[in-house]
Amino acid sequence: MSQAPAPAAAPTAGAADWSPRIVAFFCNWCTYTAADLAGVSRLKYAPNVRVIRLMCSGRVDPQFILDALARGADGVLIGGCHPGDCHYVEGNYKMLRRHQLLQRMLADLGIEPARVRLEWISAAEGEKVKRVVNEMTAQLRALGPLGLPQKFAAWDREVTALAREVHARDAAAGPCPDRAPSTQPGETVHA
Amino acid sequence: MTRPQHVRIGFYVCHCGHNIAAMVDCTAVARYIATLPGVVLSRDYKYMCSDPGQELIQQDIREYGLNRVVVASCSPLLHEHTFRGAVEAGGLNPFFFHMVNIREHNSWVHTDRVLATEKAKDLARAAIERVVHHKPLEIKKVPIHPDVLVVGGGIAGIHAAMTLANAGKKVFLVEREPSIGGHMARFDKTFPTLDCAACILTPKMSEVGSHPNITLWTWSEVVKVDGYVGNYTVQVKRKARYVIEDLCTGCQDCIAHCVYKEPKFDDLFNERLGKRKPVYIPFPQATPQVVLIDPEVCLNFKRSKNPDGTPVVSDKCKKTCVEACGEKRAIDFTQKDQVVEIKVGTILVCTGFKTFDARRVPAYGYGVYPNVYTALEVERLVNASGPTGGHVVLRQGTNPDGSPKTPRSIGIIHCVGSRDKKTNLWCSRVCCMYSMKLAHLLKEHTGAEIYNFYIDIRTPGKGYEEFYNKLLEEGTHFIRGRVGEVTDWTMTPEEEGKLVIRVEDTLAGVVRRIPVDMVVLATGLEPQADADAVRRLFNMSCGGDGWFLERHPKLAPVNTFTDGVFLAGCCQGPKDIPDTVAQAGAAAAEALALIDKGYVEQEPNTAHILDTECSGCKSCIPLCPYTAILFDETRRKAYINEALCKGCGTCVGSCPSGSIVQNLFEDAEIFSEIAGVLAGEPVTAGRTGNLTPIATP
Amino acid sequence: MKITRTIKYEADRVPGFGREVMSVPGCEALEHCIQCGTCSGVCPLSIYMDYTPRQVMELVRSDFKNEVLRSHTIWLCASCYACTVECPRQIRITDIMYELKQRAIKEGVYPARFPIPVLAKEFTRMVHDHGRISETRLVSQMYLKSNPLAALGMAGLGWGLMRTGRFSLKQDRVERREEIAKIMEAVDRENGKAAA
Amino acid sequence: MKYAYFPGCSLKGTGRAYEESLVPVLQHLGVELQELEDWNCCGATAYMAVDEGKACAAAARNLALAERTGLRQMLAPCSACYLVLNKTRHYLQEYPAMRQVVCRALESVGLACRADTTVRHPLDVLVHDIGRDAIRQKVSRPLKGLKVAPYYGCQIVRPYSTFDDQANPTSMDRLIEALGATVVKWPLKTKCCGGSLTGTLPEAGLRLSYILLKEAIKRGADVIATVCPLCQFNLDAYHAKIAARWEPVRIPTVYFSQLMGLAFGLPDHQTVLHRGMVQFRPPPAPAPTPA
Repeated sequence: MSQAPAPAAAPTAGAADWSPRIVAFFCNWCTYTAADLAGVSRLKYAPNVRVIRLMCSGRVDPQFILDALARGADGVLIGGCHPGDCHYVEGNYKMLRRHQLLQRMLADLGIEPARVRLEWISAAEGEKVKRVVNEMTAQLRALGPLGLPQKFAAWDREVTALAREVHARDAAAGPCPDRAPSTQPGETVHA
Repeated sequence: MTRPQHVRIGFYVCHCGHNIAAMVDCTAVARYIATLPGVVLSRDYKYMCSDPGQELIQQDIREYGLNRVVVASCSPLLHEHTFRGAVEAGGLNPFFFHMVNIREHNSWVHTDRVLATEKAKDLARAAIERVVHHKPLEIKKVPIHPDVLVVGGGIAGIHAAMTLANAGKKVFLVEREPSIGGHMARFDKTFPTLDCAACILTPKMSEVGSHPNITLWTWSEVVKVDGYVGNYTVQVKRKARYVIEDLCTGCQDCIAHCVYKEPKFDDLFNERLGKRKPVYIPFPQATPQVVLIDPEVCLNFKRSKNPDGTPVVSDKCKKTCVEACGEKRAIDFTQKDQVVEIKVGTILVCTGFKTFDARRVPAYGYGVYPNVYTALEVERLVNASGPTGGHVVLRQGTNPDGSPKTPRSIGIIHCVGSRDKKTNLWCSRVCCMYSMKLAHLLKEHTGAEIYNFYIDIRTPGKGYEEFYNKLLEEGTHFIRGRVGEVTDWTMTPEEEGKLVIRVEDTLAGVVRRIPVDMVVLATGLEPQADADAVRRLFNMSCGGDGWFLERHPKLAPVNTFTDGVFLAGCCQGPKDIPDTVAQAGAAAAEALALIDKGYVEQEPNTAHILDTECSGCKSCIPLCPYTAILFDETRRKAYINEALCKGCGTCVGSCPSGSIVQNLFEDAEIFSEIAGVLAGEPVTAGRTGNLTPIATP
Repeated sequence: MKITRTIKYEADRVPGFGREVMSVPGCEALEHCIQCGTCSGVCPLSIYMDYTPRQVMELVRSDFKNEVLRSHTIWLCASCYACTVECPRQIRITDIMYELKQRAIKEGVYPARFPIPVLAKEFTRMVHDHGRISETRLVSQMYLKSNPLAALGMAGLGWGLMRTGRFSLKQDRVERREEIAKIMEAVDRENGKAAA
Repeated sequence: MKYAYFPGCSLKGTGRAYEESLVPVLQHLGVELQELEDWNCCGATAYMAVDEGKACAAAARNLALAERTGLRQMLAPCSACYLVLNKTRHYLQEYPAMRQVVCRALESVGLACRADTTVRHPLDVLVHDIGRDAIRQKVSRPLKGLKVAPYYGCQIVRPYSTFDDQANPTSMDRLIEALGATVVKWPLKTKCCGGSLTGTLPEAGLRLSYILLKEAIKRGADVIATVCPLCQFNLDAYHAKIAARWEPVRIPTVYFSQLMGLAFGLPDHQTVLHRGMVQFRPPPAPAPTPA
């Protein structure tokens, strides 16, 4: 078992310092408890994950995942009970289905599948929490930052510039009654 | 960030002694949180869960007019309840509280103090963001059905059932074998007191059989469990005995008159060392005293099955048993399995263990050499009601007078299947003691030389070490070494015709070959073969080793992760009879505490549908495993029966119009939590390098 | 009566030796040893050993390097792997024995005139030089180097082999011998790099 | 069926009877063997004792040569070769550092090793690929009444083999039964024969051979069947010494392939029974049954 790839602590700037940020959604009954067990067992793993507790992985709305990525997470980890072990009978299956659909959409967006990971971790599998977190941290480190907020900013600048250009051209061409009013200059698409 | 004017948050970060403070700079976290909008007060404190810690929260609520409280400390699974109580005592609705786990999920699992501190800040900030959206909620009280189901009629189930029944509760005791008694009923004596297992168990068994509050269903299995704490609906399959239980008096005339004059079929109760007839009672003290017929061997059945799985009645036998039964008319060849449904409020799982299959260690020759025995077989051999009437005679060999051979030397091999990565890594806890007990009994019965081969002798119990000492005085040999192999090839004349044990005597530091007449394998304890199916039935968890998982190894040892389902005995892990009985009592007490409270408090995390938003698409309806979502055809809107909702949130996560709201896990709460954990700058070394490292206390 | 001191002082240990051995591929599981003695119990040669395999395991773990590398035990191991498959902690005892043999040879501390390390070395040299082993030639060389007198006792055996057409002093060899030499040099080079 | 074939040094020397009998038997069953071009010694148990890296590299050269043939499976009849080649495969797969050293060393002579050739033992191939029915069909002279003690030795089942049970292998038992002979049950199937210790430390090594011979006779065996050239040598060559030290325990030891050749009715130069120092005299062929 590999040790947590501890993020560099030396105060040097550069890509080597970068460390992924992972938002995790853990179900209360299996994976959250497993993470507690990892703690009680004093297992050591990478400090890159921020866990949000839900009652069931079935509660994970795909919007949570997209929102986390959009706000700067480099990856999202979802932890649920093993198939057949769901505290609520089959919430984990629902999550599995959503995950598969979401993966297709993410692929279209150019987001690597490794960034959104679904894992079945039972309450007894503290070791697995450690392994999965370390693995995912290492994988994301290899993939590099997702940087969606920065990309949004860049896209906004592009769209703004385009809007300005169109506006200027429209102004030069004179009014056109058939056209809807174009985007106002300086308006950002992403609030 | 701005906050609604009325939000006044109090934040507390707990040091938990050094548990948190050694890895997280609690003062820095408190200082940082103090800068966030809406936070009126931010403190760090040594032990938040202590009385003064809780008192502090209450005082602050009153003094500073707090209306939200966040505590960053251990896991909410441990102390959420405590702090909600404190918040309520301070005069607030207990759900204006949120807890941040910076111990199990942070200080205990990380090694870099700077990064752990940053993580604590992120998690705390998320809670601050979230708690703003919290709403006052009410805990629902649901009445508890006072009846109890006890699954498994070994000593654990027997003791638990008796405790509950004596407290006036109605108990259903379900056992899958034809009689209760479990493994204990097959033991000869019990260590270290050497009192006879039957003498102490049978009175309890017959008490169970006659107790007015106990409904005893043997030869029965639980097949389905629905519902939740306080209100379980359970289906029990009562397997066909081909004997009507109420009409059978246990006279056993049918057995005497069976067309088979001699017992011919393997007697499972006696570990196949003896024989029984197709109609039988498993052992003399069986409870209930009701016979049963084995359709696999009874002549009145064909070996084929009907389409419904029941055996085909051939009517080929003379049915002397029916004749013998006479007017009682207890025998019914057409009997079928029956499924009965019962309602209970709590369930005690006492399903026990199985012994390790000694064939899995081929080096010890079980199944190859007839005179290699398992410990359970020896329990039956030394038992006066066993297949040999308590005479220890071997399967192979004869004495000079032609009678079956009595062993003159016996080797007992400890830890068979235990402490071994290839089989089971755990110590089975009882083998050292039962091996010594068998050593004593075998010596008493045969006067043979007895050798115990052990890795370590483990005697952690009252009077156990003293028992070991007694064995040493009796002249039993103790050789510290795990046996390499049991073979029948010989090097010296005295080895001829014997089983040879090859072992390193690790204390003497020499390899020895020891010829013996009989080898006893102290097989370890394992989870039941169907433990996985059983745990699914009751919605429990198993540890990696396959034993049922208790809610907390120290503080909730008989609880499971499913409220209202309790554990006792070896299904939770190997243990001896005193520990089993103690645990059974504890489980019964836990159940009684629930029942006598009269109601269960339900976490108000149920979901409801916003009428104004619901588009009536019905996509939520098939998702609910509890059929809690209904559809109002007249209004074309879905609605949730909150009494049935368990609060998983699956429907919420998939509602396309976002019209379902789960209390405590509202979208706004979770989105703000996501925003909260990500609001900080990504941690880089460049940034953390600017932090003043704080000396670890 | 001649008496010897058997006490071990801390100075007799070579701290770090155990850890070093346990870091070698195949030897990791030694840390889980519970000293049960199964290895000695199944070892067909343990009856001739100065330390039983179990004792060797403990001596390694406790850093008694000198005692272990000088023991006869490591040379008596016939590589039958019985201990390895029976060990309840899945310690690859045979591989640990190999590792200890290698260290003893490297440090030149194996028992003098002991034929086993001589055979191992002659074997290795023959592989290095020729790529293949000619068994009867190898064995003859081993006897000449370790115990010439014992070679005389083997005459009958040699005759038996000759009679059945199985004796040959002809050296069988690989055609591209330089390839073998190059590979071996490259291994040394790579290992040197790794060590540096 | 075609396999790459790694004979190993022993099969060209003291164990030549193994190769001389195995190759015709396999041919008889329609198996084609392609001997590795310019193979080298696998390193056996001795090389591991001197230098693990070099031992692995020596074995890996053969794996690389096998990969070159394009055949995915290689037959290694000698137990030591079988073990060492399998062990090398495991090491190369399990330990990246070792793989790097070995692969670089092989690169220096233009060889590449992916360690993905399956190393198979003839018993495995005979029982699992060819099958007992096909073998039974080829038996023209059933070895009726012959009592054979199957002796597997240590290294084909321990520790890497997966084709048979480690504690109680039965593939050779089944094979012998298919030849019409009777299998002698004994608990010493996988016990060590003494290995190279019979030569280096006769006191210890020969004792193990003695036990095997003695127990085989005691249990009524006519002949011991082996799968390993060293086992065959140890059980065949030291009778005089064993008799001098303990007691005479004369029983012939042959390769299982020699018994197969015999049952298939192959000519003497392909059963090579004369190579045994303790001569094995097979039971007379049964009279041909009238059609």
